[in-house]
Amino acid sequence: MNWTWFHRLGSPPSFFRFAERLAPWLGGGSLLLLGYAWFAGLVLVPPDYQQKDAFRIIYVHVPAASVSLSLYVVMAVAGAVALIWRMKLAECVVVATAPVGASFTALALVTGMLWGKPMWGTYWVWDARLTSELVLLFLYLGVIGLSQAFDDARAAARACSLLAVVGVINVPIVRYSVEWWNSLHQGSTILKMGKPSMNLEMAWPLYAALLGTMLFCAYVVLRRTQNEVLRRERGTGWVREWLRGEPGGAGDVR
Amino acid sequence: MTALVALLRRELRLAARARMEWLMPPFFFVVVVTLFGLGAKPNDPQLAAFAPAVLWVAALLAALLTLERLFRSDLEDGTLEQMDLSPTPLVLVVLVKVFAHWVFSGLPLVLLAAPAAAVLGQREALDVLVASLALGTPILSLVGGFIAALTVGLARGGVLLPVLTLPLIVPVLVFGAGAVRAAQVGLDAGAPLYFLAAILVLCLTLIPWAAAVALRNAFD
Amino acid sequence: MTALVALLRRELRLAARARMEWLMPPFFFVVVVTLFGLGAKPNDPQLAAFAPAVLWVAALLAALLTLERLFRSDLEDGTLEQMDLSPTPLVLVVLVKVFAHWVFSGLPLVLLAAPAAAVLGQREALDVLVASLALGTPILSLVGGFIAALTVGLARGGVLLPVLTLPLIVPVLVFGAGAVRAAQVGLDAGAPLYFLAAILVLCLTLIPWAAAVALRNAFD
Amino acid sequence: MTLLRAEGLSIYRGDRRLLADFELRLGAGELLHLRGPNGIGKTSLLETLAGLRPVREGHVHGPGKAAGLHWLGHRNGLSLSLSPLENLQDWCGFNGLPAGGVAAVLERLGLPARARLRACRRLSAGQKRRTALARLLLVPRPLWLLDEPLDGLDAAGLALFAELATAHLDSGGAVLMTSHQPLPAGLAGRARERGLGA
Amino acid sequence: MTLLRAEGLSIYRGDRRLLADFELRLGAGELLHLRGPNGIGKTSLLETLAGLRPVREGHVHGPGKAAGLHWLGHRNGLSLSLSPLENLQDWCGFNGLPAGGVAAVLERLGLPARARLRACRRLSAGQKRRTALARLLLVPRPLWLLDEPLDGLDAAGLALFAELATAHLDSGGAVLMTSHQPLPAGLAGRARERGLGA
Ligand code: HEM
Ligand SMILES: Nc1ncnc2c1ncn2[C@@H]1O[C@H](COP(=O)(O)OP(=O)(O)OP(=O)(O)O)[C@@H](O)[C@H]1O
Ligand SMILES: Nc1ncnc2c1ncn2[C@@H]1O[C@H](COP(=O)(O)OP(=O)(O)OP(=O)(O)O)[C@@H](O)[C@H]1O
Ligand SMILES: [Mg+2]
Ligand SMILES: [Mg+2]
Repeated sequence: MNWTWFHRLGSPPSFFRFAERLAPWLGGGSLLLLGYAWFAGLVLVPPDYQQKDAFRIIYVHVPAASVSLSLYVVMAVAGAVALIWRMKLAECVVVATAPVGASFTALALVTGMLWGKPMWGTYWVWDARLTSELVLLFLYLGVIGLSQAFDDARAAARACSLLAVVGVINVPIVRYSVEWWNSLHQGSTILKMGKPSMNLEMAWPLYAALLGTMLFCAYVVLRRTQNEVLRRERGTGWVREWLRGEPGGAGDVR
Repeated sequence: MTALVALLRRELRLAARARMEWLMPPFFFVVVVTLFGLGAKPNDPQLAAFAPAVLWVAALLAALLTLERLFRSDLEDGTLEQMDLSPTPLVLVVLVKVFAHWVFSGLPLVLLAAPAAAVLGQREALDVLVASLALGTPILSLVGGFIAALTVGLARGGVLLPVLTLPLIVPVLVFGAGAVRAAQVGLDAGAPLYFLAAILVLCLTLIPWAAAVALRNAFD
Repeated sequence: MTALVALLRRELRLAARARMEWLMPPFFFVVVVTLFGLGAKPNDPQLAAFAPAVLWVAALLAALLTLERLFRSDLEDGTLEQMDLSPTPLVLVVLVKVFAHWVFSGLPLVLLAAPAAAVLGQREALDVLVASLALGTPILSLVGGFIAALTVGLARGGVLLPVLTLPLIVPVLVFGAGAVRAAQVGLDAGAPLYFLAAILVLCLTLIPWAAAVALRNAFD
Repeated sequence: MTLLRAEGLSIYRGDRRLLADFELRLGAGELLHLRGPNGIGKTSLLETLAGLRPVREGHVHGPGKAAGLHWLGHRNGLSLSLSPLENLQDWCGFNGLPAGGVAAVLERLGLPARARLRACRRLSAGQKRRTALARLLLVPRPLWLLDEPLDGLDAAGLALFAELATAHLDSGGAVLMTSHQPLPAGLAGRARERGLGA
Repeated sequence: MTLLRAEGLSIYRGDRRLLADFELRLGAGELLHLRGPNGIGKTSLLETLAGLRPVREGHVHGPGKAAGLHWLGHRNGLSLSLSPLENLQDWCGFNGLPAGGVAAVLERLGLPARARLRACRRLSAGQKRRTALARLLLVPRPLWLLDEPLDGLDAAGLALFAELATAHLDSGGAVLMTSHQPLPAGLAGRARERGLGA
C-alpha cells in the first residue's frame, strides 16, 4: 500500500490544516452525545432499586476509566512512531496526550472512590485494579515530569516516547486485573461485546457517554497537539502565514 | 566476547573501588527487616503473613539505592562516548551494567531472603520466596536501568528516577509477593512464578535496546 | 550571615533545578504504602500495626537516596575548594547542606506522617509517631551527611568508617519505631523519645565538625 | 581519497543553530586545524562529525562509528577511580583489541611507571591528557577527530604529539583538530587552517 | 613589600616528595610564571601555597585562606546545573560580598547574554573558563594564584586576560600562575619565569 497520506499527515502544516477542519466535528459531536448521556443518565433513568442514585456515577466513572486506558495506548503508539520514524508530529502527540490522560485517570480514581464508599463501605482498598489504575496515573505523571525535565524539546519528546512505550505493559494489567486477581471491583460486563448485563434503558446513556468522552478526548488532544506544533514550529514560514491569516490575528503568541 | 569480559571486569573493578555501592543494599535490607520484625508483637503469627511483602519491598527499594550512579559517572567522564564509538553495541554495555547492578543489589538479597524470612517467622514456602526474588530482582535491575538511562542526562535526574521506576515495577512486586502468599496458604504458586519468568524474558529482550536508545538520547 | 543565606539559597536552587524534588517524599509514602499494601492482603487491619515501620522505612529511603550527591558534585567541580578558601567556615557549609538535605527528605515526611498513618489505618499514637520522626529524621540527615563526607573523601580504601557509621542509624530507627509501637499498645513512649532527643543533640554538636575535617581530607 | 566529507551540514544546540550549511572534505594525509572564538560551535561540530550527535540537516560521509575513527573530546574518557593501565585495557577490551600493547604505549607517551598504576583521580592534568592520547597508538585508525588535544600538555608533550601526528599523516591518515594555541612547530607546516565564525 | 613567601617548603603527594626545600618570594607588582613538565608538582605547589593542602615541611608566609587571595584551579569551581550568574552570585554570597556587580563583570569577560543564564553544563569549555576568571574582578585581592588560567581561552580571551593581569599588577597586586603555553604578548614582558624540575 502507499504511505503518501502518512507522510502528508506527518508534515506539520498539512496536519495543522487537517486538524483545523476536523476539530469542530469532534467538539460538536462530543457536546451532543455527552449532553444527551448526562441528561438521560442523571435525570431520565430511574434510580436503581438497591443502589438508589449512587449508581449514576457510572456515567462518569466508566467513560473516564476506559478513556484513561485508551489514551495511554494512543500515547504509546504515537511514541513508537516517534521513535521509529523520528516523526515530529508523533512527538507532539505524545507530549500533548499525557496531561489529558492524567486528568481522566484522576477522574476515574476519584469517581471510583466516591462510588466505593456506598458500595464497598470504604473509599480505598489495596485491590489489584485500583492499584494498577493508580500506577497508570503515576505513569502519566512520569511522562509529564520527564517532558518538563529536559531543556531540548526533541530530546524530551524522545525520552517521553520511550517511557510511554515501555509503560504500556501496565494497560493490560489494569484491564484484566479483575480477571487475574479476585478483586472487589466488578469484572468487565458492559464493555464486553455481546449483550450487556444491564437493562438498555440504563445502557444507552452509558454508551453515549463512552462515545462522547472519546470524542471529547480526541478533540482536546488534537487541539493540544496543534498548540505543541505551533510552539515547535514558531518562526517557520507557514506558522507566520497562519498567524497572519488568522481573523483578528491572535498574532504575537511569541 | 572479549568485549563482554572486559566490560564485566570493568564494572566489578569500579564496584570494588567504591565500597558504598555494595554495602548499601544489604544494609538497607537488614534495617527494613529489623524494623518490621519490631513492628509486630514478638513472634506474632501475622508477621509471617507479611514477610513476603516486607522482603519484596526491601528488595525493590534496595535496587533503587545504587541505580542513579549506574550511568552517570561514565557519561560525565566521557567513557560512554568512547563506548558508543566502539564496535561493541551500546546494548551490550547496558546489559553488562545492569547485570553488575543486579549482582550487587539483587543477588545478595536473594541469598539473604531465606534467613531473613525465617527471622520474620515465615516457615513455609521459603523456596517459593527465594524463587520469586531470583526471578524478580533482575527485572527490577533491568527496568531501573532503563529509567536510569532515560534520566542520566538530566541535571538531577536522580530525583525523577524513583518516580518513574516504581510504577513500572509494581506489577513485578504484585506477582512476586502474590506467589509467596499463595504458596503460604497452600495454593499453587506456579502460575505467578511463570508469569514473573515471562516478564523477565520480555524485559531481557526489550529493555536493553530501549535503554541504549535512551542513553544515546542523553548525549545531546 | 549573608554567607549563610547565600549557601542556603544555593542548596535550594540546586534542589529546585529538579522540579519534582519537593514532591519526592510524599511520593515515597504513597509508593511504599502502596507496595506494602499490595504485598499484604487487601485492607488487612494488621496493616495498622506496621504503619510506624512503613513510615520509618520511607523516611530512611528518602534520606539515603539523595545522600550520595550531598558533597560529591561540589567536590568534583571544585566548588568546595572555593568554599574552603572563603571566610565562611567549612562547618557552616556542612551544616547548611545537611539542613537542606533534611528540609527535602525529612521535613515533608514529618508533616505527612499523620495523614499517611491514618491511611494505613493507624488511629492512636499519631502524636508520638510525628514526634519520633521529627526527632529522628534530622539524625538520619546528620549521620548520613557524615558518611557522605567520609566516603567522598576517602574515595580510596575508606571502607571501614562507613561500615562503622551506618549501624549508627539502626538504633535511631529502632527507637523511633519502637516508641510508636509502645504508644500503640498503651505503654509509655517517653523514654525512647528522650533517647532520640539525646542522640540528636549529640549529633548536632559533634558531626558537623567531624564532617568538615573529613571533607578537608578529601582535597588531598 | 577523502576520508571525511560534510555537505550542507547545520549544527544545532537546543533550538539554536550554530553553523549553517557547513562544507568540509578531508583527504588522506591532510591535517585540518579548526579555529574560532569560544562558543562558536567547534566541539559541537566535531561531535556531530564523529557520530555522537544526530545529524539534523545535511550529510556526513565518513567512516562513521564502529572503529573507523579515533575520538578525543574535552573530556578524557577515563574513569577517575581506575588507573591509566586499567582504563586503557578496558578500552582495548570493548574495542575488541588485545590489551597487550598498553604498557608499551604508556611508556611511549612518557607516563611515569608509578603513575600508570595510580587511580586517574590522582594524576596531574597533563598525565591524564597523555593517557587519553595513548589511545591513538593502541590501534591505527585512518581518521583522528581531536578536540583541544594540546590542553595541558607540556613542551615535551607538544613535541611528542607533533611526532605522532606527522607519522599518522605520512601513513595516509587524516587529522581534524581544534586548538586555541598555535600548533607545535613540527606540525604547523602541514596544517591547513579553517576559521569558523567571526 | 612581599605578598607571598615560601621557605624550605617541601611538597608531598601520597608519601612521595615532589619538591624539596622550595624557596619563593613574590612582591607587589610581580608576575611569576611557573613552568615545568607534566606531573612535576606545579598544581600541588599552588594548592599548598593557597592553603588548600597542609604544609608538611617548611613555611609559607602569605595572606593564607580567608579572602587574602584569589584561587583558580584546573577545575573551574562552577556547579554545572547552575548558570554562570547564579554561580558567581553564590560565590559572592559565601565570600560575604554584595552580588550586584556580577552581571557587569560577566559582560566584561565577554560572555554572551544568553549563555549567562544557561546552566554551566551547557556552556562551551572556554565560556566556563571565562566565568571562572570573572571572580578575579568581583573583588580586588592582592594575590592571584592561577593554575593554567589560559586553558581553553581563544585569542580574544588571551588578550583580555593580559589586560586584566596588567591592571592588577599596576595596582600593586601580584600573580603566581602556571601555564604550558607561552604568555600572551601583553604579559610576556612583565613575567618572571621560574622552572621546576628538569
Ligand atoms: C478507586 C476506585 C476505582 C477505580 C480505580 C476503578 C477503575 C476502573 C477501571 C480501570 C475500569 C475499566 C474500564 C475499562 O475496562 O475500559 C473500571 C470499570 C468499571 N468500574 Fe470501576 N473503578 C473503581 C471503583 C468502582 C466502583 C466502586 C464501582 C461500583 C461498584 C465501579 C464500577 C465499575 C464498572 C461498572 C465498570 C465497567 C466494567 C465493565 O463492564 O467493563 N468501579 N473501573
Ligand atoms: N546543551 C546545550 N544547549 C544549548 N546550547 C548549548 C548546549 N551546549 C552548548 N551550547 C552552546 O553551543 C555553543 C557551542 O558550544 P561548543 O562547545 O561547540 O563551542 P566551542 O566552539 O567548542 O567553544 P570552545 O572553544 O570554548 O570549546 C556555545 O555557545 C554553548 O553555549
Ligand atoms: N592524590 C595523589 N596521590 C599521589 N600522587 C599524586 C596525587 N595527586 C597527584 N599526584 C602526583 O603528584 C604529581 C604532581 O601532580 P601535579 O598535578 O601537581 O602536577 P602538575 O605539575 O600540576 O602537572 P600538570 O602540568 O600536568 O598540571 C604527579 O606526578 C601526580 O601523579
Ligand atoms: Mg570546545
Ligand atoms: Mg597541574
